[in-house]
Amino acid sequence: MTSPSPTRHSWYEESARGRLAHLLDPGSFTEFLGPERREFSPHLGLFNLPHQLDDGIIVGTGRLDGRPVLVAAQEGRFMGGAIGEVHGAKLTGLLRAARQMKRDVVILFDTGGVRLQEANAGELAISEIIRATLDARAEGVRVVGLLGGRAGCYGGGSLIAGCCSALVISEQGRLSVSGPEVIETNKGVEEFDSRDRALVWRTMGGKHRYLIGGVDLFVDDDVAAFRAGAVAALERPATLDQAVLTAEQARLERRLARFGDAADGTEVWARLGVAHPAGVPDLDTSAFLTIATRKREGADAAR
Amino acid sequence: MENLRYELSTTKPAGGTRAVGLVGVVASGNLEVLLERGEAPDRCVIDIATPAHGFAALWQAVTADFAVRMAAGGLRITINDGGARPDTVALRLAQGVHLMEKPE
Amino acid sequence: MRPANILSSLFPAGHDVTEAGGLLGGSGRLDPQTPVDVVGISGKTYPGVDEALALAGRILSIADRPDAAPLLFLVDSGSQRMSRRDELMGLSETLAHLAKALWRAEQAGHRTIGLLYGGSAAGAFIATALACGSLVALPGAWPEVMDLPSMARVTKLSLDVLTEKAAGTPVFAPGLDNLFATGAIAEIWDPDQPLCDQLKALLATTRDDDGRAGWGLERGGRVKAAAIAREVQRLALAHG
Amino acid sequence: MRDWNTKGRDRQARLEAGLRFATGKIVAAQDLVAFLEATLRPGDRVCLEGDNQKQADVLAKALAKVDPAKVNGLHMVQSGVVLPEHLDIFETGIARRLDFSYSGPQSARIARMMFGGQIELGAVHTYLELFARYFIDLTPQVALIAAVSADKDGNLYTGPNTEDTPTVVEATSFGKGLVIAQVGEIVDRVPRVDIPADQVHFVVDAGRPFYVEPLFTRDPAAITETQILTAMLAIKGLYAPYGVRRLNHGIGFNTAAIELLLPTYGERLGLKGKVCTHWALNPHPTLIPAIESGWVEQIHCFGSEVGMEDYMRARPDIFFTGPDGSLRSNRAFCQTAGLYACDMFIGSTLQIDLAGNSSTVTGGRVAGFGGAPNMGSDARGRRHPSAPWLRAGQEADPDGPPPLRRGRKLVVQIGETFGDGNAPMFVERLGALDLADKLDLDLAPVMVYGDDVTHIVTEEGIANLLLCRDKDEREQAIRGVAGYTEVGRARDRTMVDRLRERKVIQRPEDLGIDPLDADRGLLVAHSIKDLMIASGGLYRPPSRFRNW
Repeated sequence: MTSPSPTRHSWYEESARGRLAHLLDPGSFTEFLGPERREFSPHLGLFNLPHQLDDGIIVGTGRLDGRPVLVAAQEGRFMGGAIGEVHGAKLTGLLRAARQMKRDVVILFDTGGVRLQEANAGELAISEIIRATLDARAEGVRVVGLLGGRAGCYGGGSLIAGCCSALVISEQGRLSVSGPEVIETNKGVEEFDSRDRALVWRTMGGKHRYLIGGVDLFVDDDVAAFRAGAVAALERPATLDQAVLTAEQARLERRLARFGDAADGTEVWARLGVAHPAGVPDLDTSAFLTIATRKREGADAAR
Repeated sequence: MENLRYELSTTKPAGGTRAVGLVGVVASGNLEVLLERGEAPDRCVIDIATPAHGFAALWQAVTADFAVRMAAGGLRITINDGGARPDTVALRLAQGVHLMEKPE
Repeated sequence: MRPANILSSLFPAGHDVTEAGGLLGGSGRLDPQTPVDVVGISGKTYPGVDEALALAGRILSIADRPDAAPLLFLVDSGSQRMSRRDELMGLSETLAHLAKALWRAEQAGHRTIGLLYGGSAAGAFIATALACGSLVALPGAWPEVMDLPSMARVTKLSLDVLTEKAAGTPVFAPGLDNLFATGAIAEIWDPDQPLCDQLKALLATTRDDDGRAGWGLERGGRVKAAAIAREVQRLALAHG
Repeated sequence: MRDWNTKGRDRQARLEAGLRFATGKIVAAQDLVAFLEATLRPGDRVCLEGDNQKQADVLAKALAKVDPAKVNGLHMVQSGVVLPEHLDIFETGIARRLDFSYSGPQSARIARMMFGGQIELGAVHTYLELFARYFIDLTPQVALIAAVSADKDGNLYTGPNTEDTPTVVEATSFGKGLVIAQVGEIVDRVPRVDIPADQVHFVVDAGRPFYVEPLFTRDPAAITETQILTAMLAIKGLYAPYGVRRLNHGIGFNTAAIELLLPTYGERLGLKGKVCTHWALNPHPTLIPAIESGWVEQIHCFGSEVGMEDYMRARPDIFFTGPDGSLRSNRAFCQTAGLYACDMFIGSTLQIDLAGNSSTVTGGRVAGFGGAPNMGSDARGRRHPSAPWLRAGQEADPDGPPPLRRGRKLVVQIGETFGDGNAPMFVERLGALDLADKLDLDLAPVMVYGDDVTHIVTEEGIANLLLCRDKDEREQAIRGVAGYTEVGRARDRTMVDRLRERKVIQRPEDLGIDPLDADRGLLVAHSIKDLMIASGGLYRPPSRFRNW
């Protein structure tokens, strides 16, 4: 089949299974509790909603550039990738195994956060995932998050991402606690016009997150680029100790002091010294990286 | 949710050796199709869970055509429907059979 | 219970906890030999980047201290602050940082005890009360992921239908009993007994690995999570 | 003695009444309501410029505020009923009768108001038909129009969205009516004179651009595999064999998919330069990749599209641009071009019946027609030959004497058998008939008549109605591509098989197309951003379509 742009294969558009297939070394993937095990959510029937056999997350093991890793991929199209009891428990179990095995983990985020139909179970699952992530990191395990899915990475999902040892994002990736519609619903359209897509991306999109040091690597919306990004992120340190957290505290305080009164992403970028901040969203990846690598706030190892 | 089951006579046995295959996702207008083996080679069983009630005649028509047209013998198929149109159902079923024919 | 009453019941030997900008800070003594650090969020405050960083800063300096004084986190918050500025500044990072600070304190030998005495919701709940090593609550506490009217909007179900469904399962509806049943909360304390005794009793227990899914199973509010997590863990270890 | 200039004197009286609010021709925005009350008379026939895209929104708002005791019972003649104010005036009694073409965004409310008797309906027209009536029996006494800018004399610049303005002004001004224009700004010299000052009587400085809606932007991200399959069928089963070079596309996702498949699938079939070279088409962003890869020679536009202005300015060989560099659109000319000079119309619809009649009227919605019926009809006045036209004529009448045989325009309806909300595209009875019953209309609002339709394309295949020899064959040909709809399931399988042998029906496999190849990987662009990149950054999509 002819591919129009043979060099690019969109990560954003791929399914969770498709992303894993392109991320890992060919043939290396083994799924745990796959769809044939039928461990789906017991709570959706109450709402006359269909379940998905893997509950919207695929967990397993494989190799990435020869290196064994545990992987989890959320399917953003099933209930917006929302985290429920089973979905969450699969990720928790994987992270606990990672701690015991001292095996690095790659999480392919694509989630709107807690699944409302099982909100309490989902909320608690996120807390358990966070604890399991941190416990694993304490053992030197790297937990790498990839952010470029359709549903973005919102709500509790964004807090899990915030506990990863390294994050890789594409321009399409969005990382934020409250989504645009949630802010608009609660605080009004004056606070946030969720239909203004450019505003959404200036506030929580991949380029902004990379520029302020909220993530470590910025890649093209391309499966091969995410693979390369994940390999690079796995080279970053896993350390999570007092020094790292003290450095993160200083880093975040510096961010607030430097940009805390900025009204818009473009103002933040201007303060970073970006010459034409309004033009940043239209830059292609290489042009953006040329500017961003010189001007951005780095996260260093303070994560 | 409405649960439907069709036990169909087939014309051709499914190809390939893959034990399990999955195509599609449960999303609006979409569906997931899980294919497993284990039925007699001249038979295909399809279990459907759908939130849209009252479309049994459509499912019957789509699955009957599928059993006639595709090499589906021996397959046990589970469908979780997100309100897909019949053409999408037919497409996913065809993709599923195709996937089962491919090496793992 | 109000914070002043809670603090006096917790610390008959006195405390110097003060409130500023919706945040609590200070310390108290369970008895002359047992100092306890106190942080907190009060008055239904919605924590944004500023509050989260201020709390994390205090907690990290406690964690850095060589002693093993417990850390009590009093919680009566809203959900995370929903604003353009907070998200622009990276609220997800700051809330995660707060959760990490609490985890770090626990790891450094300071038991972290969340005491939920009021509200808490959504991301704020995850980064505060739920991020403590142990979480207890007082009757009247009202944790929620999302309130039922908002949930009705999102799920497009009427409030009546939702309320009826909520009666049948603790898995989605707000409230202390529901969160307790899912395993979020270790104990619900008795406000009529001295809180200092109840805290001492809690501190006397040892805390090991995260056992919340087990409580969810015992209490019937979250019956699949423990087994699923265990099975994935088993399969991963078996695969090697 | 008969007075031969009553109309001129009537206009003079209105001019004088209006001049009390004007400095030269310029009326201040704050005086607009009083000005309209002075220049309008009860029962006037008024054209309030509501086009497919641009809207005289400031004038519409002011008209809705006039005192119904002073101005009432107006007869509105306008192609687009788009803004809420367009209907508000019927609620207050300012207007009573309506002749229009298109009402997409207001389709539900307009239906309710028709049922409720608040709107006295003249007719739902096609664009050309309504424009024609402006010159015969629906000439406006007052036209309220929109332009980008004016000079002090009243010369107007309409910019890329010229659309209906020249037609409305021509009919009104030379028909002795009064022309009132809202403009975004008053300038010393307009970039281009689209409407000469002597046809414009008053100008209102709105202080901001008129409202314009991006109607033709289809996000490639939303295109489905089934739509791609229908597009593959159309390209390989129709564009290739007929060699369609001159055509018009509707605005649906199926045709957007065709546009995005030209540089990939079309290229692979060796069709570049052989099809899709000359267009009557709105500036579809999804056509950018085909333009950039050299498929397209020329496009004439009905209107413009938000965000496409700079791109069109930079491609003067392709688009009709003026001395100022910006696009000149003109709906009347482009509709005429689409009717007479195109060999194919292909577009989507909501309902098709067993005779091939199609309609967009469904349960309580009256969306009107827009341009589809003009494009989607055989031009009986056409006399110039072309290969696709002659071939279609030959298929329809194989035994007729070639020099006397009319050709046929290819009128293609394309869509999935089930549409939005899983509503079947094929029906036994059109919703338009229920509407006609309910409103006691003499004529049901049929968008494309069955006898004009030559082909129907669905994911199940192509039905060539030109090859049907009687009513039964036609019905079975339609049932034969109607998939799992009730209409499709009620097919006569034996007859459908026979039609397939005669290639009246062609399945994907008959055309060598494997439905499993209908993959999004075939699309040359997957997102709006891809389109922006393909345009070299010249296409600037509105914020709501961005995901960056």
